[in-house]
Amino acid sequence: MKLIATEQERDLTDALRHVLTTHCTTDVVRRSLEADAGGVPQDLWRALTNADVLGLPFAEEFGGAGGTLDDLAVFAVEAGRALCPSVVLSTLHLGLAVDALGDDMHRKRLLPTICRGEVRGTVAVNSPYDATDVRPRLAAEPVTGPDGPAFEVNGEVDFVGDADQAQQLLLTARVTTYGEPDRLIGLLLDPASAGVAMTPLPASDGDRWQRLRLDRVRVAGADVLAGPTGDGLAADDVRRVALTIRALQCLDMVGGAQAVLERTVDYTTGREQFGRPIASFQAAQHLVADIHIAVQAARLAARSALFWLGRGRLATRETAVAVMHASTAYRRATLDAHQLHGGMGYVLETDLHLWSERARRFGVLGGGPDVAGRWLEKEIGLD
Amino acid sequence: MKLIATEQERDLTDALRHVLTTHCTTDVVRRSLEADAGGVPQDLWRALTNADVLGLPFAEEFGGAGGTLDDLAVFAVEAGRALCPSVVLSTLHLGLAVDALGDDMHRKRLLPTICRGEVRGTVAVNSPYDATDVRPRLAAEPVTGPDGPAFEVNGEVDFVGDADQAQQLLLTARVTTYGEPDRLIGLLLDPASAGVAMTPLPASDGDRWQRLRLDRVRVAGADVLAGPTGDGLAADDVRRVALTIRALQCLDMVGGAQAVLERTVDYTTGREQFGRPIASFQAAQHLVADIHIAVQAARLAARSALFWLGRGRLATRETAVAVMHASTAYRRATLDAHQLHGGMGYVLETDLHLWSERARRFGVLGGGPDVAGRWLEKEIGLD
Amino acid sequence: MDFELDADQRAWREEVRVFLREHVTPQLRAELAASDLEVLDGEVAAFRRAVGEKGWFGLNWPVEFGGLGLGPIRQHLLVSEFEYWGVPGPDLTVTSVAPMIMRHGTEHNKSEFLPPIARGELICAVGYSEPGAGTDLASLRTRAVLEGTMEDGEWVINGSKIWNSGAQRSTHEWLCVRTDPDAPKHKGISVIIVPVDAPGVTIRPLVAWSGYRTNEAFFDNVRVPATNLVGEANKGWRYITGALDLERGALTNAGDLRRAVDDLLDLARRPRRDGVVPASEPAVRRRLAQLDADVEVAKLMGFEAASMLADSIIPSIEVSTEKIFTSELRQRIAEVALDLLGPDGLLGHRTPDAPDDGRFERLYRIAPLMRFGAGANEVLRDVIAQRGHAMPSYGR
Amino acid sequence: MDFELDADQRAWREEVRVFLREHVTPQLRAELAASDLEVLDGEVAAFRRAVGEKGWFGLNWPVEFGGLGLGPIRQHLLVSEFEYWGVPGPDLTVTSVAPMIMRHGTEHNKSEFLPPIARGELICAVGYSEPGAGTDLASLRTRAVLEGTMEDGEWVINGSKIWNSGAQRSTHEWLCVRTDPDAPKHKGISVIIVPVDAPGVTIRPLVAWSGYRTNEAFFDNVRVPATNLVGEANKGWRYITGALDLERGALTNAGDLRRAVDDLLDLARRPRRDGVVPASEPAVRRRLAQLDADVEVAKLMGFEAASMLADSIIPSIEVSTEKIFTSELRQRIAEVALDLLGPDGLLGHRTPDAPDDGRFERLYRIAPLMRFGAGANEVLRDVIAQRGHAMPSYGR
Repeated sequence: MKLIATEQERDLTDALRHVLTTHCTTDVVRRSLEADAGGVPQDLWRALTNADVLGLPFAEEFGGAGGTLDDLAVFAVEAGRALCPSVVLSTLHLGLAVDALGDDMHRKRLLPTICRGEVRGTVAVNSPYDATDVRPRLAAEPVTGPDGPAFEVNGEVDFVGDADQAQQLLLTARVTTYGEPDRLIGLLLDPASAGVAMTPLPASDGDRWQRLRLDRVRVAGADVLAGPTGDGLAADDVRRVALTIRALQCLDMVGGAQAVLERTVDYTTGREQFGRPIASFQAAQHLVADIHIAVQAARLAARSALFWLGRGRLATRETAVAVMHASTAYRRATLDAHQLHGGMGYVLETDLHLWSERARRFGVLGGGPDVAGRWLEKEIGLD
Repeated sequence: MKLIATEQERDLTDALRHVLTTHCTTDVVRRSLEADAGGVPQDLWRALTNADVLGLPFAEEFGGAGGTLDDLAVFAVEAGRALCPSVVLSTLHLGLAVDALGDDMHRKRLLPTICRGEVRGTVAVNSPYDATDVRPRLAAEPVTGPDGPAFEVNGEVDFVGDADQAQQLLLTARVTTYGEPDRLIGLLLDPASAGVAMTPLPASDGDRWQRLRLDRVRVAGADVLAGPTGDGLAADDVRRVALTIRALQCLDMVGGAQAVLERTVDYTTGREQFGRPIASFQAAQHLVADIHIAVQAARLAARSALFWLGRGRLATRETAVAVMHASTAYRRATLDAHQLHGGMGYVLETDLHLWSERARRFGVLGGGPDVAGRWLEKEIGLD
Repeated sequence: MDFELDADQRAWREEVRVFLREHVTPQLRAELAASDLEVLDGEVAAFRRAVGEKGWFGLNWPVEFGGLGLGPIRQHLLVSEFEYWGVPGPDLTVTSVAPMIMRHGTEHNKSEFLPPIARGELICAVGYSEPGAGTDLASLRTRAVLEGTMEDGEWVINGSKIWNSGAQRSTHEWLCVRTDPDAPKHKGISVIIVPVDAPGVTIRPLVAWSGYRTNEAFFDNVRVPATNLVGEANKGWRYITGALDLERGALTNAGDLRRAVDDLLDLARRPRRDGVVPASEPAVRRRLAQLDADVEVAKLMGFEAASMLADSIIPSIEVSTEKIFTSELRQRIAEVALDLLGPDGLLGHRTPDAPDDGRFERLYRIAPLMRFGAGANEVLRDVIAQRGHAMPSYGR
Repeated sequence: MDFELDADQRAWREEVRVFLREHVTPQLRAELAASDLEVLDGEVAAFRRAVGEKGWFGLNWPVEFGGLGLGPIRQHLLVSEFEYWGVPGPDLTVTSVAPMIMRHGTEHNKSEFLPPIARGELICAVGYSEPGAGTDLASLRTRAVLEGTMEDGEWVINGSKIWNSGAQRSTHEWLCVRTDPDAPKHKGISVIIVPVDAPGVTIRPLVAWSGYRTNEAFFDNVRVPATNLVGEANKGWRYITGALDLERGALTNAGDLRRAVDDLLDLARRPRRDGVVPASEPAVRRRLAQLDADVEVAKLMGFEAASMLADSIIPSIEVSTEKIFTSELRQRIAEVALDLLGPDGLLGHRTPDAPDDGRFERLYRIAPLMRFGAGANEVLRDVIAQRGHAMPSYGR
């Protein structure tokens, strides 16, 4: 990823923006949030699949477009602009997690179905309060079943996004064996499996997380991700997946803040108060300039984080910087956009609140600026 | 003290402002800071004495003007406006401390000389980093001398303001007696006494604190403040003196910030850029409005703190609120004044920096916003 | 007023608290939590009647108009308590509209409108803004034309209003109209009181992000008696700005902020869904302490404004200062809540798993209104600079 | 440029570091600490000569003008390192004046001025602002009148300049003058290069709060050859704004900020005079982490601008953004230092007891200049809104 967009990157941006502008209007976004709508509309899903979005970062041998995390970064920004429904992102996260934590058998089984848009999925491998906290919430016990070795899994996982729409979840569990160190394993799970109970947690934006309760859920050996040597996943590998998701969310926030900035400039330029456009007031201009500066800072920080994550670094420090800037920038952009829109941005029918909700959701999920500040303290040796 | 100034308060304000405008010009302030100037000029000292400033809060029986701490609050604001040299304030603090911590013998001996302007003094009863920390830095050992019981005192005290100009210091020491609890005592000390060594600590504003080193300094029993029962001062009584001084400094900051606000409005109103007064730019107006709001907040908080301290409360919470607001307001006022003045406020000859220096000195001495934040956390049960 | 309440003021506050302890029942709390003020004949209505019976809607009105004449400090203390308890107190009709009628209304206005207002029976929605005009009220275009004489004629009204909050719960509109289209824009404005149930009035709901309902109101050949004109024709701008000043003053009471910080302090000491106690994180403690410091200042600002009113000084710059300070503080409280609660703070208002019933989630959505509404903070900053410090107008 | 330096760029940075390790001697550090740049023929001068010998003053100049032609990214990396080490690198003469001569100067200008600039022998003070005009440069009133012809005549100059920084260390003035008093204010301006030792030039020191010396410069019938005119007469406004853009770009390098935060992190881990280690306080740690996050962003902003220049894009909005961001960050670094050091942070610069020789005490005083200087942040915010987002001018 270059600091300045290359022509190729600009072309990808244009193409993705075209798809989303056409198929992911705010009407579509609103409908996807309605409780009985069944999530993201088929039309959008199909368009994204056709545009290779769901295979963007995956190798061609697994049915992907052969792109990189940098290409996915371009999509993340556009998704943020257009408020792309989160199940699209969650499904991509699932693919990334399988790609990073699974073996070729898992990749071959799952990635092609994701790339073809046949599967919706989601990932819950870290605390929703802190992306660096990958201690598993579930306990898995080795059992032997009719089909060979398997695990029986128990416990609760909170705040699993899009689980109600997913056919495939990736969770983590701890395996405790007497006399051995605990192991961390990944589990591919169909949420419709026996023993899985879901309780919806309605979010402020109308979307629903799920609280998952697993009661003696049987997971077959083929659905277990146990690392290259089979004795468990390295915590830092899981953490890199969690931070990659968080960094992608930062780019989503950058795209969203940018969209809000543009909406606000347009609105204030077209709207007169006291006989002149609101945009001609220096106070309005300085609010816009401050949003511009914050978004620019967030954009660079988020791209830098994803750049390093894409090159195999854990990049906790860069992700911390990205979260601190992106969460703050998006929050300020939306709140000051409300200020500049006045009542016209405050009523639901004018859509601005859709970005405001996304700003606060992505602002804190996996750790907001305070949490990221703690990561950074540790990284620079201040603890 | 009323929330709204009474006529009497306004009269006192006018009178004090008149004295200071006449005798405490910025030229006088600058001269008092020069290393070889010997501190505050006689002329100013005399004018303040004649205006009863040095006796303002003390009872008539001790030669005072019979005023209250509320009256001293009025002076503190005016002193801050005019950047009144700190030895004036230190001498008043000495009087307040003797009044609060001494007995009538001490009051009779010292207060009249302070009220008549014959003595300059200073107080160091708390950590310069934290006004609520009154653990003494000196150790006193009871001895019997030719004139009866006395103490021999050893140790170092850092950052003693105006000690080089003072004839009278009030310090505190710990008395350790085997088998008894430690006692906290006050010491009245002539800095010219044998065994007292001073090392100047030059401050950013050109003024000098002193580091005092006491080596077997003999303090006579009559110069010891040991509380009503003779077995030591209560820590909270000392702390109340320290917080009263801190609250008065908050009012000083309020007065200073107010002066800076007015200078800035005057400057920007008279000065044109791009063919119109700087003051007519909305960005300039909003900086001024923000200073106004911050100063207003600081003023109410500081007055409230002093109100409660004057009525016998320890008022740690109110003082914390005052410090958090006043330190921040003065700092923002001066830094934004520099922004609005541009180069014309940045060269030494235009005086603005005198307030900027005072803002940072009083901003942190005895504890700035971060330290006061810790006090407040404790007060609201967050520790 | 002193920095400390005197014995009378303390006794008054205690009287208010005794009343609230008695009347703020679990049923009232439940109705407010579930429906805000939208249940027209339920617990809120009963509570309002009880307040009316105490005479507290006219608490600050002169005795000659049926008020208690208790003055602005008592009023301030009462409103602070009501806000702290989260129950509706004297509303705009009582605190803004009625004083304007007293000050500028005709004798007919006073006798017709003040008694039912005092009883809590006449409630006004305020019709200022129009679609397309925003904060610039004076550019309003709703027309009223007099047919017949001022004694027995009728005003015929056509136009529309926006942000017509509470119209669905109101009996009347305090409506600003243009009565002289040829006069300069501030000079041809009048205020007319219009029954909401008059033929030709249509109310269309608009739902705000906060969940509150506001409205658009349409006036299509609406006819009201000529005597419903408040005061004199074409002098309405004065009445509007006077009412707005009072409204702004009423908005700056810090009671709800003190309550929000107290609630947040409680919440921060309780475990989240992940078991973590937010207050165990030092950075959270510091941010909470800052909020506490700020809300204490907001309280003092409210005392100051009340003191000035008690001394017959109009606290215009002070009220602008308070309005900016409190509205930005409210937003910061909501932001701190979001940060310390993490995902818990995103659980929706009125959903069972949300901490404190999602009160802080909602506060985040409520807060923006106070920054841009009732005089946008930018406009009020101009006021502080230009009226408070005589800085030159930049020609707005 | 990537988010990561490539092998060539890393090798270049290492070359610069090797140079600095060799030439930044304790003697040079001592002289800078004691006297800034004011010793005219000491360690700083020797260091400058060594930089000149490397050809690094002309690092970014085209080869045809005697430069190394190494491009903006190398330039950026070099300046970042120099700033991090706290030593003077290529100055305004090299980075702003010379490029304008290359772009707009006459052949005579180029041959006369560029070679001595490249050797570090010709150093310009920049004469823009005049007493009473501030940021509004175009209203300048210093006059230059041509006597004789452009070939062998002389300019006669009268007027005065303010904020004429470094004049006491310069050989020449890059002087903006009005050559056509009847033209519109931006159209009658020219730039003339004036030797500081020309008769009639008087330099009067002005001392800033930061301790730095700047100057007023007075021109009383100063005569210089007509050929000292840069480029064409009355086209100076373009040259000035071009040079200012370059100056602003040069100012936004974050090397000094990275160093300041690194130094502050060190300081925070050492006991103060009262024995307390500031970093033991959690609120301090959080503020330091925020500074670290911000300085990392500032570094990326610098990389971005250099990348754009390398792609022949003028980063005008980007440079305004960076300038605001870095200047406000610098002030915040100084504020955090003050708060965490407490009274220690008030001990004066260059006094023995001051921590880190009072570097942060001084930074507090240096920082304001960067906010109002080189385009006040308010003006640059207007630029971002109006040029970056096409918001309408409000008629400045």
